[in-house]
Amino acid sequence: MDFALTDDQLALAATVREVLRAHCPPEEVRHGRDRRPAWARLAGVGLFAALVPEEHGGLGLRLADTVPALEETGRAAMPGPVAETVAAAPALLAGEPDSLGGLASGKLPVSVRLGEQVYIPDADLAELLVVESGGRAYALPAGTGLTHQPGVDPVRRLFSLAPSALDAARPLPGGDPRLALRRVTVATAAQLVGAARHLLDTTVAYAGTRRQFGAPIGSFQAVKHRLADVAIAVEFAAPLVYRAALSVDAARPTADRDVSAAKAAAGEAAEQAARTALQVHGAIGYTDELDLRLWLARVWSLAAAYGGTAPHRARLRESILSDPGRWP
Amino acid sequence: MDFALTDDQLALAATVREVLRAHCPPEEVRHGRDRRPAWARLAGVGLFAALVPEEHGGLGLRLADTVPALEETGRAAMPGPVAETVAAAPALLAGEPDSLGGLASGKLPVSVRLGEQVYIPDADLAELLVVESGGRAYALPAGTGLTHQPGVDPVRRLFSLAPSALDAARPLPGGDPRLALRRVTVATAAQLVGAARHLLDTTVAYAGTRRQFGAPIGSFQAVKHRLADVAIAVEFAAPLVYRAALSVDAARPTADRDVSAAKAAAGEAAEQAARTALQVHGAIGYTDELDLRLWLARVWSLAAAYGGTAPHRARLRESILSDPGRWP
Amino acid sequence: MDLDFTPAERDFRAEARAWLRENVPPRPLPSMDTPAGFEAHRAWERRLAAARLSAVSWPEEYGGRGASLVEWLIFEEEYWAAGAPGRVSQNGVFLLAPTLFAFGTPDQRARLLPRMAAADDIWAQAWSEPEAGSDLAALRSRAVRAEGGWRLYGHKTWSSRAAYADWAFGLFRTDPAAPRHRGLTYLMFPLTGADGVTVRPIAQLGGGHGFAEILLDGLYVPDDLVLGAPGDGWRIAMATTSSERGLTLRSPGRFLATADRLVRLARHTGADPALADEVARAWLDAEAYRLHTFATARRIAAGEEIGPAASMGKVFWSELDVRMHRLAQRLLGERGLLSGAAPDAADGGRWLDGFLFSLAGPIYAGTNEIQRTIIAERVLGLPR
Amino acid sequence: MDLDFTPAERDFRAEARAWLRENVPPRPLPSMDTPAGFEAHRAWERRLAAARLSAVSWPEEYGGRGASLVEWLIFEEEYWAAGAPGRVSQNGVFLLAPTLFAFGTPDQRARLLPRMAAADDIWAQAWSEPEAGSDLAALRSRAVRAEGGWRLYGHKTWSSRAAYADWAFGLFRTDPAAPRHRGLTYLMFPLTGADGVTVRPIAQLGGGHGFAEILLDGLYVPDDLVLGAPGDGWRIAMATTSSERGLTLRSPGRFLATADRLVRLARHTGADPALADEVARAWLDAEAYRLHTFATARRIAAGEEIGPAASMGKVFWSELDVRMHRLAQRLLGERGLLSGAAPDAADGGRWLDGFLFSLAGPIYAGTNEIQRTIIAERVLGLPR
Repeated sequence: MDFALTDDQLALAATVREVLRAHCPPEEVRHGRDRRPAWARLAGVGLFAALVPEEHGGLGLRLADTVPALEETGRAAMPGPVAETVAAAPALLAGEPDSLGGLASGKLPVSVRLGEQVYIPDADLAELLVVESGGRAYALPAGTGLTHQPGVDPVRRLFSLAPSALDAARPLPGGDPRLALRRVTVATAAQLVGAARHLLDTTVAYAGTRRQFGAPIGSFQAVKHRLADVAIAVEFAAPLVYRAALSVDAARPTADRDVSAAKAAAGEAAEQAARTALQVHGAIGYTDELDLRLWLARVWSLAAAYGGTAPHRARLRESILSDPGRWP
Repeated sequence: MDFALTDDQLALAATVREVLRAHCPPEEVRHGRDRRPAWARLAGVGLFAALVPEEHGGLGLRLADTVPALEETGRAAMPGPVAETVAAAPALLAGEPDSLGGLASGKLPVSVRLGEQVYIPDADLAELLVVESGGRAYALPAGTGLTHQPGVDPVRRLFSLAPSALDAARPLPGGDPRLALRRVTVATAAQLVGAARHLLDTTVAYAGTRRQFGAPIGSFQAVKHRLADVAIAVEFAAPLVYRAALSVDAARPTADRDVSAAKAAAGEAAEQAARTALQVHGAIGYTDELDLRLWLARVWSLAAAYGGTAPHRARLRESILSDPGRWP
Repeated sequence: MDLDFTPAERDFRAEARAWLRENVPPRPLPSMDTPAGFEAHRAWERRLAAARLSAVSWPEEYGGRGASLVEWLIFEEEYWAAGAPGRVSQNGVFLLAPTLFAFGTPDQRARLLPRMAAADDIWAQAWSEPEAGSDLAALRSRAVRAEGGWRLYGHKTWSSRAAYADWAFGLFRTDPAAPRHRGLTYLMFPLTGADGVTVRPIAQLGGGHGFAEILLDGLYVPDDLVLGAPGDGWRIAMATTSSERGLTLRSPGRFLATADRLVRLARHTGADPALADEVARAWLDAEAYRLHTFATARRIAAGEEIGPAASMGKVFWSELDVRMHRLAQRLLGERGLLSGAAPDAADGGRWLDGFLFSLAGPIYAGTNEIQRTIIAERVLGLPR
Repeated sequence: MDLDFTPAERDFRAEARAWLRENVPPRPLPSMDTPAGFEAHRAWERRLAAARLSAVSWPEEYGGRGASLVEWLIFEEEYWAAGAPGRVSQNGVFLLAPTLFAFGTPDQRARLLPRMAAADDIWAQAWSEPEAGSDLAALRSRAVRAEGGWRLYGHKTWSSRAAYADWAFGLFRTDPAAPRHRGLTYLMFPLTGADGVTVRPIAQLGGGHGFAEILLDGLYVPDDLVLGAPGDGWRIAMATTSSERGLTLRSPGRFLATADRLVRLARHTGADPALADEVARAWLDAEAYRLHTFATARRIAAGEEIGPAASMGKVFWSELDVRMHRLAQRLLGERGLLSGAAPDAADGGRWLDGFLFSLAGPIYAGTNEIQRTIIAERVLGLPR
């Protein structure tokens, strides 16, 4: 048993991180002249090709291989339907060789509506929408029947879809919406872990310099202990996310449970990081003066996506109390 | 609306506190040569007569009038079936003039088994047991059919009762087991508040003198904030207990809900006080060297009595979600 | 001791309830942190004032109706239960006014309070500075002596309501040689129509401008806008901030109303039992806060000082408010994150606005970390 | 990277499971904090040792079987899942032994380790003193130079297992002039059969004597019982306490077994959904701790130092353990507070014993307050 990241996984993540640091800095997320910053460059390093089979121009990797890289996209609060395109789309478009090629090249950003999901995120930044209906996947050209539903996150926008839009939808016979939902949920959990890490780092840095009562606020025990608790929450959420990816890849019987565990734990850790970040920053954390609010909004947005903490916890409760089988 | 304690209530409490300070110090609770210390003296100041009607030699007070005094019995971790004798017995023995006289004089310590209660507390220190069966009250002489069930609290002992013991029981036609259960539950909640106050005071005192790393541990922010949280929890549990007493006295429609709120809130505040007390004291809190463990055990014991936090919370949930009527 | 309100109190409740039922706008007003919303809220305050309901606890001569503390709590319960708008006049009515009653001159009260009650003047607070958030003693803004008054210099920030308000109040250093807590003076000053003052709204999470920066560059303020004696500002401000933490700012009514809305939401959405448990707990906590506040009101009426114990209330209500709004988010899922502008918004976006607003509760008026330290040192007596 | 264990690891698990199934006593042993229970636990350790299972990760020459860290974790999972007795040898095997491997002489290892593995010597730790709980640098006990060794003087307390153990280890001040952290020497000493040492058991909550005081009044200890160099004790002890916080003491197996028992209890008692939610969460936290530990084991095997990050594990497992036992109390109601001596006791009183034991977790091996400060300063880099 060997539960640790491989050099390849870490190398992909490091590359993604470098690209994002250079091409998706907070100013870019915030002002967004290019509303999909760094997209093409990440295609260049293979992020969008990761889960596409090799015969269709992809890398043929597993979801678990992309978890550290997805964390980085969360750390950068990268705009656009990243989790959807990297994790969900290859399973939905499995029967569409042309689309798979587009995916792998980064030219086909995809967003989705799967399972009990109501709103489509980043539909404005996608070229193709895939919608589940009655257990099957359907493709829709982007832009038809969408209504923007403005909310807390100004970057990751949500859209509702008119029921009539489905009339023009094209069935995707090779698509597997169930696998896609599992994968995109894990990918979102990984982004939450990344966003939480960013919030922790930023808040630690701020607490080290901001002075009140004659000392940096980070020297006060109350601030220290609260940040330590965030570090602990993130530290013990991350392995659940990684484990969920392995379970989904291996189609283990516990996969759904493990996905719910990952999403709930990552969402809670990230919400704790957000709450603490705002409390430590004080009033300035609310304002346009800092970028903090972009990450706060992203955390709230992702924590509610693909099932918020409450429904995942309810599922976990049922699953564990009826059959607490350990893995492996 | 005038939601504050009267001078009479405070005077009774102050008298009870003085008696307990003089005649029921921790050494007495601990070593217990007299296993019911201060009992006769508290009878002298009218504690056991409080809820007995005036025509039977009592004071004819309401439960709410005794709440501050009952808090004091909790603060002192006073041994014996105090809540049972003060609060439950007058309602159970309402049809027994002789017994009421005995109650008022303090010569008839009573313990009870009501509602879903399984064990009889302090049966060894009672002269009479009253047991509910099929909604009716029955009297039993103390000592028959009892089995000691040793547990965490060495002073407040629990006993099970052999079913056959009920054969010799005498019905109490004028008894009201439902009112008795409401009252004894509120009385227990009041004792929990008192025990929590004692734990807070003791721990504050210890933290002010115990030194580590060159300073009193009470000067560290982590210790300060934790104790502040205990103070807050107790401060906001106490009014719920008082309100429950008023509701029971007035037989308000919300009485059951208010009783559950009082018991759950007082139990949680006291458990938080206990946990914090032990953490701040460190290993010494565990040991015979201090009296702390008597209060810890009492808090755990009372928090589980007459319905622990979980069943009361479940009742509250149902009651509030089905009809959140405010009072008054 | 009684469970019931007096007949007079019941009558007052009935009157308030009836008036609010008739007058509360059927749809929420636009946010008071926008220019149009600010004026809509001012118009609402004027309507309240016309019914002598804008400052019920003030003496009649200043526009109030001399209500008792308990009556004021009753009014607040009815006000929030009716879904009435947030109080744009809050900084003036609940923060400055108690200080004017305690430290102002008869002339100041006569000039300032009626206009405040009538919403002719809306006040902003100007406590914080960039280098002095919770640490008020680190203030740097100065008031320099001038003919018959003072000239103000410096930079205030996080001034709530300042983006659109008429007046502000705050502390200024008048004796640079005095130690941190000394040499501060409590001054009131205009935000509009004068030279030497610039207001810059601060854009915030969720949109709107609930805060502003105030840049002062020689604004002239006559002596009759000094509150109390020059150099005595710290003591006076502490009295204000303790009323801010205490009873006046955060009456239970608002939290009771939120708790009731939360229970309705939970019933409506068919809450998961684990969430329902937390909802019930929050509802009861609002109830506990209410009972505690009534007891406190009684003690204040009997002449007791509440003092640092008020910090317990601040921590309790502010964390309860966050908890209730977080529960609403959990009950609502993604819909709970939609703003009022979204067609699908839950309750017109109020749950989201309330969530964002609640997060400020543990920060302002002395962070909850500071409150816990106050409780530990000044209520419990732990060593500094 | 793989979800599966290697065939060798699976074989080892199967062997351990089979042996435990055959050998674990069907009823719980009496408490190791009583004289009879202590000897019953020693007898159990001897049985483990005979199967070379008392210290699986040690080299074979000392009584182990050279198991990898992952195999050790597997053994621990099986051990606790089988309901096997608590390890009375824990202070020696998991605290002293790693220090002996790192700092001991070959002679010390050869003399001490095999007897430790065989449970011929059972060790107590002697870290704390009345004035030095978490603050080890405040130690006052002294070791005074004598012919070929040292004489020990002072008062140790909270020595776990010392009531009945054979040996103890701790720090003694050998250079009174040196500053707090310097001048301390790591010494091992006998608790029985020698002059100048008195052991006084400490009665504790729940009965039994898990701790003792050790009074030292001139006990002679030869030089070959000094671990490392004289004066180097602080550094050596820190290495031990970091292993105490880290992987060696708190393998996930114990928490996994508790979590599984808790889930069975919740199913059996038909848990309220709000409690069931917390039970599921605790079960998953135990799982998270397990996964995290496997990842850590892998990093240690690859030669990485874990360092202060171990403090995160300490806080996590100790609070999880309290939480799980508290949940069990809530599920059981009054029955959960009955001791093993009560006819109605739940699970022979194990839930109560475990609850009381769990409350010590956030205290010993450096309180969780200290751990959080370590995390903040040494992992996150916040200012001291």
